[in-house]
Amino acid sequence: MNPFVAALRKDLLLQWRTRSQLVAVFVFGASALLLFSFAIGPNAAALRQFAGGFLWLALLLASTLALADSFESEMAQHALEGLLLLPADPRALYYGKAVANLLQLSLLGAALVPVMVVLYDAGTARVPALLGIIVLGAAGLSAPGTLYAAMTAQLRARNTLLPLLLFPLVVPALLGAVKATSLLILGDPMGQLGAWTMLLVAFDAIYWSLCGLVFERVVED
Amino acid sequence: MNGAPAGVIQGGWEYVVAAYVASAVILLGYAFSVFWRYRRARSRRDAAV
Amino acid sequence: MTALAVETTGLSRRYGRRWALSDVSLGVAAGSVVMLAGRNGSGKSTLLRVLATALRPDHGNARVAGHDVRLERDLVRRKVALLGHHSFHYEALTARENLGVAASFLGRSNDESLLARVGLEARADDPVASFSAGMRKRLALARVLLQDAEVVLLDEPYGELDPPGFALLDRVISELRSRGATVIMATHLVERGRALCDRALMLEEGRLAWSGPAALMPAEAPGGSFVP
Amino acid sequence: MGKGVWPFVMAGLGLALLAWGSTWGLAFAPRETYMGEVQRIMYVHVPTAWNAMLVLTFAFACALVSLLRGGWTWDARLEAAIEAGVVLSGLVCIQGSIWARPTWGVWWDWDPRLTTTAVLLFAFGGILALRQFVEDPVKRAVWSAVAVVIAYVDVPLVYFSVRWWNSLHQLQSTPETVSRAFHWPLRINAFGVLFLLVGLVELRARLAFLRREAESAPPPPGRMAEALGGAPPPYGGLSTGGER
Repeated sequence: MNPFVAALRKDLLLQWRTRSQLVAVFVFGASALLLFSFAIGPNAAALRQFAGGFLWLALLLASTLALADSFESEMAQHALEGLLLLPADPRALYYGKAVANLLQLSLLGAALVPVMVVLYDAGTARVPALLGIIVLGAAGLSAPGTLYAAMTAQLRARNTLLPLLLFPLVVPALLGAVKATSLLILGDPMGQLGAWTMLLVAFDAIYWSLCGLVFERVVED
Repeated sequence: MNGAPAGVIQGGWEYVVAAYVASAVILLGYAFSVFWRYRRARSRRDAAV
Repeated sequence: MTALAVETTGLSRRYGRRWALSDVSLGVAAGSVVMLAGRNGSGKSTLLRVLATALRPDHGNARVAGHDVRLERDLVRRKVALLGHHSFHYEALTARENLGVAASFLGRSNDESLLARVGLEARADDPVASFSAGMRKRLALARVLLQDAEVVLLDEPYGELDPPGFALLDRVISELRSRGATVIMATHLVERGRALCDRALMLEEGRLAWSGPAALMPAEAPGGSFVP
Repeated sequence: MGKGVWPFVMAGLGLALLAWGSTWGLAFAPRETYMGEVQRIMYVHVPTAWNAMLVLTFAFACALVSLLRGGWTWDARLEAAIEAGVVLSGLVCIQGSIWARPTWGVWWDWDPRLTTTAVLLFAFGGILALRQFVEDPVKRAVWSAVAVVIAYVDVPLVYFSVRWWNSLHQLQSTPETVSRAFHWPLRINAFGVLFLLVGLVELRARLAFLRREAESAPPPPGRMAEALGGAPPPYGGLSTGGER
């Protein structure tokens, strides 16, 4: 079997088995959205204006939990090390995990959209475009996030260090995703959606290739 | 006003002083911290040898 | 001809400021079964993990199955199997799935008979999280057998096993021997080691303290209890 | 000594240049027509910003060499460059917000250059924290080098994303220094910060190297070898089951 397919199958199986954790992470994201709405108060226009930003903040916070979880099972009995010793190609292991995390975060993002629509009155007619932006943004979180989670999972201070390293790095992806989402919700009179999508695509292309290249150095002793 | 053209910033010396003091404190503080740590590591190494 | 399956020169490894392994030079003939003795913390696990390429050596080098552990890591890995303190399993997956994951990376079909061999067929579809320590050890053993390696490194394989497990492991080791595999086994069971193994190595504070025929192995290292 | 003192000389020279350039900028340079006195902040702000970017670029170079070639020298330089980069970009942010207050009436204007510096401050501060938590020196070197490469590649993306993002609200141009009279204090201070930086980074790298030396010293002679009176240990180089 192609090692990438083997890795992806393994990670999807793991995520399916731990799906209750994903539900918990979703509840975390949804409650973050609820709490953010209190920061604005019952002002329909303001709520709509900030909906995109809060959606991505909720997803970002939830993603650190999901990313850390995805390496919990690898570290408990040193399963990742066991695979490397077989030997399994570390690049295949990285891309398998990153794609599985991308799917999980996309799912999480898509599930948070209805919560956002209800709480912030922020619907959009362009649902496929919104889902596309969510996938691109989730890809931007999952590529460096998977790498850094592999690093911090080996440390004592993992819960602090993962967001510390990840948050500044994903600023461009976050800006792109927030802007694109807001344009979809509020309308795009100046046709800027394309530029922000391109920024997301560029960020994803750079980090999906770079992180795969260096993953081996991070997981080998 | 003293007849200066609109949009010109008047005064502001307190900000200038603040910026220079902050720069001096941080640069000198960092310089001393590096000197001090280097000296200590050197003397510790010399003591060990 | 006595080819060496494992050969180390000046092998050293540190954890922080402590040397877990210092300047270990040894050779193990291909096809031999070797006992690795020594107290807790004497460096047995570290040595096995370095030989399995799970840890890099800080000084010195080792060749395993003819390949350099630093420079030809993947070639070493194809020929070595490690039964370590960590069982390398995913807690959330079943025994069968765990073996299947390993098989898929090895490019082999999942050998279902292995689970029966280690006595886990009745619990094959239970998640490993529900397994006892002894059952985990059996599953780890099945994984080692799946790898079908030339050099098999066993780190306290008898730990946590029940008497039938002991018998199973004895059988497995003699089968590995008849297959021509090299086995290095770290264990505290001196009598069993003397009976099963050809040679013995003893580590003391990360250094090689004694080596010779397993039957003649002393219970303590020669300088065993010296205190300066 | 000889070879060992140049960083001290360099740092001292840098401080002297900074004193000279700042005195010029504060007391003798003409007042800028529109910015007024506040423009004098530029004489220290711009050189700091240039050098912050320079030292982070140096960190990126060290990270690449450290990853490709290994060796403690480059890891020591990497550690020095990250720390100096964090200090300088922190200073840039402080100066920037002091500048923003009288100029735009707010402590923080989302100027792309300043915001990029702030993002870098957090990114490299995180890497500095990462180094504190990794005990194995080899892992520490590799991981922080990887993190530096990844963070540095982000710089143009952050810059352009903030620029596009900000351009919707307002187009704020940072005033350029025009006349020649403004150039000299700027240049002198730029070299002042540069010299100080070179001296400090070299000292900090030596400090890191001293620590690494303590961490990766060879093992002390074993107790057993001492117990045997320093004679060649009888157990050394033994073969088991094979002839060598």
